[in-house]
Amino acid sequence: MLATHSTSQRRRLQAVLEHASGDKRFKILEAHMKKFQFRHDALIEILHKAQELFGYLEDDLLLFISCKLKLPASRVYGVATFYHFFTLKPQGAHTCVVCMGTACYVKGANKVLAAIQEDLKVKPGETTADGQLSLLTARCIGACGIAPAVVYDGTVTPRQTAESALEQVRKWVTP
Amino acid sequence: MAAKTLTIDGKPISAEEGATILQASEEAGAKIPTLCHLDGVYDVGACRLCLVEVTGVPKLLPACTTTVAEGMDVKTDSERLRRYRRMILELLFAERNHVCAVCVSNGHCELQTLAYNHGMDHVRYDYLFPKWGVDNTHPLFGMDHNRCILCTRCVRVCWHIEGAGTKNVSGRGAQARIITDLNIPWGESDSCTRCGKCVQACPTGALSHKGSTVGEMERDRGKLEFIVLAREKKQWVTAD
Amino acid sequence: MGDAMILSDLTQIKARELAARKKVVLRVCLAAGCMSSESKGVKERLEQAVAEAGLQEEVEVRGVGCMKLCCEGPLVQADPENALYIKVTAQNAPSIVAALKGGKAEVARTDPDAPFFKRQLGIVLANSGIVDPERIESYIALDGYQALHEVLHEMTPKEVVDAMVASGLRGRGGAGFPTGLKWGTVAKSPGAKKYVICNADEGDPGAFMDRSVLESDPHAVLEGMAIAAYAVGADQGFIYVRAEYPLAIARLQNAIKQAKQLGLLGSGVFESPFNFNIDIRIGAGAFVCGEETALMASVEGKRGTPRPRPPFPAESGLFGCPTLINNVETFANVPAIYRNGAEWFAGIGTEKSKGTKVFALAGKIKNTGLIEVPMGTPLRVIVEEMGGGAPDGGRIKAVQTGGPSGGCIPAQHLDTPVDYESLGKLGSIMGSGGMIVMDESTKMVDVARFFMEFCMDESCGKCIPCRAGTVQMHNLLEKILQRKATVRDLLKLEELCDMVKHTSLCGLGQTAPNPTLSTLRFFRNEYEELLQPDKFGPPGNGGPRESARTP
Amino acid sequence: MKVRLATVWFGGCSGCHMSFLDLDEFLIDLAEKIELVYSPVVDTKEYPEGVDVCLIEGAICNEDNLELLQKIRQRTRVLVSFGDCAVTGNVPAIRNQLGLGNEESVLQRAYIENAQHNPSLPREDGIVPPLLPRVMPVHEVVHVEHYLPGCPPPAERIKALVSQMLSGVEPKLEGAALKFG
Repeated sequence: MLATHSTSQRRRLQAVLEHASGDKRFKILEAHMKKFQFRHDALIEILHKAQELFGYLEDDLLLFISCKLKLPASRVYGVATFYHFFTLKPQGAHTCVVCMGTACYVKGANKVLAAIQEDLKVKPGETTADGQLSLLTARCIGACGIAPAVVYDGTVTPRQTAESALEQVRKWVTP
Repeated sequence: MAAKTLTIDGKPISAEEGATILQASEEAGAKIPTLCHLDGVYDVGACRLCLVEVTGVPKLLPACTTTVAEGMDVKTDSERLRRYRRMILELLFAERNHVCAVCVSNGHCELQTLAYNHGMDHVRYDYLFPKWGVDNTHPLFGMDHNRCILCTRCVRVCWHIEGAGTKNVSGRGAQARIITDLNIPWGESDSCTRCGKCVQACPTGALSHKGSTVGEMERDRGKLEFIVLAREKKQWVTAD
Repeated sequence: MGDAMILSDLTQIKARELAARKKVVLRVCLAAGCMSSESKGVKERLEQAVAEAGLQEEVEVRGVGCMKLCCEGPLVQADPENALYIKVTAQNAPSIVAALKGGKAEVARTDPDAPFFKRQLGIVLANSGIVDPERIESYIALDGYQALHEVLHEMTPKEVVDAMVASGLRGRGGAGFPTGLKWGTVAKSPGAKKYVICNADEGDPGAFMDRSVLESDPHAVLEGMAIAAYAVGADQGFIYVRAEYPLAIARLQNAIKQAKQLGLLGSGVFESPFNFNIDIRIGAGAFVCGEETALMASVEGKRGTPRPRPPFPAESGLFGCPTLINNVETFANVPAIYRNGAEWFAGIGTEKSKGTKVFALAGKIKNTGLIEVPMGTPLRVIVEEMGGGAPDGGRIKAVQTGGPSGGCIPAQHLDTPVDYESLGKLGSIMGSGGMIVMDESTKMVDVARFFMEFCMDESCGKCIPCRAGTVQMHNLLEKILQRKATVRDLLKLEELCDMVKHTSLCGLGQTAPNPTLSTLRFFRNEYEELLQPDKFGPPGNGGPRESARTP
Repeated sequence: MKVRLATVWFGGCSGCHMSFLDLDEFLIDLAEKIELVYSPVVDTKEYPEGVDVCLIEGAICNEDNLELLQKIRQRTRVLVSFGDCAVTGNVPAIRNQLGLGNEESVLQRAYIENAQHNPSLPREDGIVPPLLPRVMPVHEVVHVEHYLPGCPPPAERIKALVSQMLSGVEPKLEGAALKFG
């Protein structure tokens, strides 16, 4: 199993596996892989599960998946970075996703986004310095009937304005 | 295998069933420009330089992945095709930092040759001047992302011929780049067998032997063909 | 999994369900739009209010799917008097329940006979807002899965395909390829293993039809897929859903589980030799995966990059096997076609575009929400009559259809009937059904830039024209907007549009120039107004150099 | 009447002009057909009016380059981008990869970090022209009639293009004569 990994990587992998043996989340992840019989085509499903469990996909986690699914590490990395839903960096304690779909855009989503960016000094895809808030944008969350929509910690909130959005996100960050 | 008869640039020819227009054209003596195609590995139809016109088909078709059909009438060259091809080449030159004057492949570069053969005397689109790095960590080879055109030949030879799977593509769109393993420096990869097939496959100066300087990087494509023939057909014939 | 289901079981479930029906039904929208306005709390409070009033025997509070007028949510409908309450809050619940015994609720209402509702014709959305999407029995009570039974026992696969051809249904994903022809090709393709895939990767920004269908009536999609699988000889199905639609995913998972428990999916469906399983695959945020070859790569766990066609998926698709790919709305049409007959379906719509089309109406329009209208309905009826025109007395300037692959139809063409050919002639496309209304305040060059940025960000990077071309086109549009461009830049932009359209590998790149081309066609003046004189350009561009030049 | 020819040297190494001088005896034939009205090799201070052809070496790197180029365009019938720096930006444009605001860091590197004697920034208002934020090929600034790539373009290639222009045919180079680098 380890034959395709380098000496340095092998050492790293051993460290990951040792660490994994004491972390329940790796057990859950491996059980999930087993459910898919460790099939290569389940890679994206596995990455979803991994992100759900760990919050983001760090290198060691990707190495673990590559090893268990017996896929080249480059392939796992290539897939993880192709899809925007996967993140390789830790996220903030809270998330704010501004929908930038067409309906939201023509109804002023760009102003909402600009206000948050300006106020919190954070760009889309980044996390505030205090680690409290990750600002993200979505290509369309399908809530066009209630545009502009913003998702705060997973809750879709309708008809947002710069003011209402700032009121919400300011609660989360240390001023 | 059944033969198909077709016309390429007005010339009637016959080709084996299952052959691509690109293969058939070679026999007809028509030289279709390609960048992502490489003999010996599967085709991806990505560079779009080999697009040809087929009578009765409204869309342009990639010669490298379209198989011949009975009675097909193919045009491999036209004013429109030449214009599109030149534009594609211009887009490539504008996309990353292709500075021929200081490139290891100057004079032996497929991109450079295609450019002048298509009358590209300048690039009309604004150069983007992105900041791409150079990976010189490998003991034998160097990778300059500034000169990469993402043809994925290196990815395919590494996977298809060598079987190592060291190289792949990360990210997408204009941010896509060739990576080694888990996006680690090439020199730290041991899945890399140091076979150098990727270097032989590269059409530009993106992959090179260490120590080569401007214009010194010449490739021996015959080596790849030799391996493919030996592996797939068990024929040890040196390509000339 | 239970014992194999037979027809009498199905009729028994239906009978039980009808017998248990209470005199009054209070339907609460629990689709994603209204859920975001706390409709779940409304439902709970209504249940409580019904209990407090001691009306449990007479009144059922039912969570349902989309009731279409999303902008006025949360919506509650009271049957049989057909009162439609809007913007309902939990506090309104007792008043609504009290009104059931006579009197009037102190809650805003809307007219269920208004054109927005009356002009609709429900085939795909027939059950939406009526059935409880979380209970399979609710679907069966409305004759659900009867079409599947009939197809399995009374028709050969070939007859099923023939009926689909006769219905004239065309793919609702965008391009409008005849569905029967697609089914026939997959059916004829040799291969022991075949797949059916439901494309639920609704990626067009401004489109939410498929989300609503999945959240409101998931079993219609499952039944449609099963019928298709029987017709083409597949035993495995996949539904590829966007990760952005968690509620749709949850309802689909639930629906699949229920259908399996009743033996409507699995092996030996309805005691026939037909086996069919459906698995869900969750997308991960890549618009290009709506393209069928990219979608298949993604289902295979790879980077979602498209590959050249041919070979078409119908011949060599998922894992190299013949594969049928249709989108959600296409599959949702299927059960009704077999329940009511192909002729019935072919009698609706226009000569070349049969049936209905669901649109997500959004943007600068009074009534935003979901509509389903017969093909051929004029745009004007949709935006002015049903949509109520622009809000706050504004004037409609254009209607955008087809998302990043479509175009902007200017107000002077509002009398265009909505069908595949007519929209195509205007340089737009039917697309999946997003319809964004724009008013006079919308800047068309900015709209073109918005869509080009979208395509640039969503380009997979595999082929050069799309990867590098969208970047250059986006930069040129940006330059025009910044008033730094000259007529030479505009020509460059047009030339690039033409090249990218004709040389890109997949639909994303081939259609990426469409919003730019269509705004250039109808709103060219807005571009030209932003251009600067070309002071150092070639002769003839109006720069002052003319006079300075030697003869 | 003799053709009024100018050559100009912007951001480049002067290699293209060296290559021009490599025309050797052709220069003598040339002298009979042209009048060299402006060039680094002649002593004219002001770019004259009514120039027929101007060969432009180098990329547009600083405000002086930009100002003069615009003046050249106003006063010249036919512009030729002469060599890779003029055609592509070439080596001088490599600093563009550093992004906006690279002017300062480039000067720091050249005149402070790498200085062996008296490290100091060359700054003299009105004498040392400020660098542009972005180095541009000539055609990004003004319309150019003909392109003569090469680093430098070999003398033969220069001869071919100049001869074509002087004999009144539309200049056209083909194939390897258009090679960059």
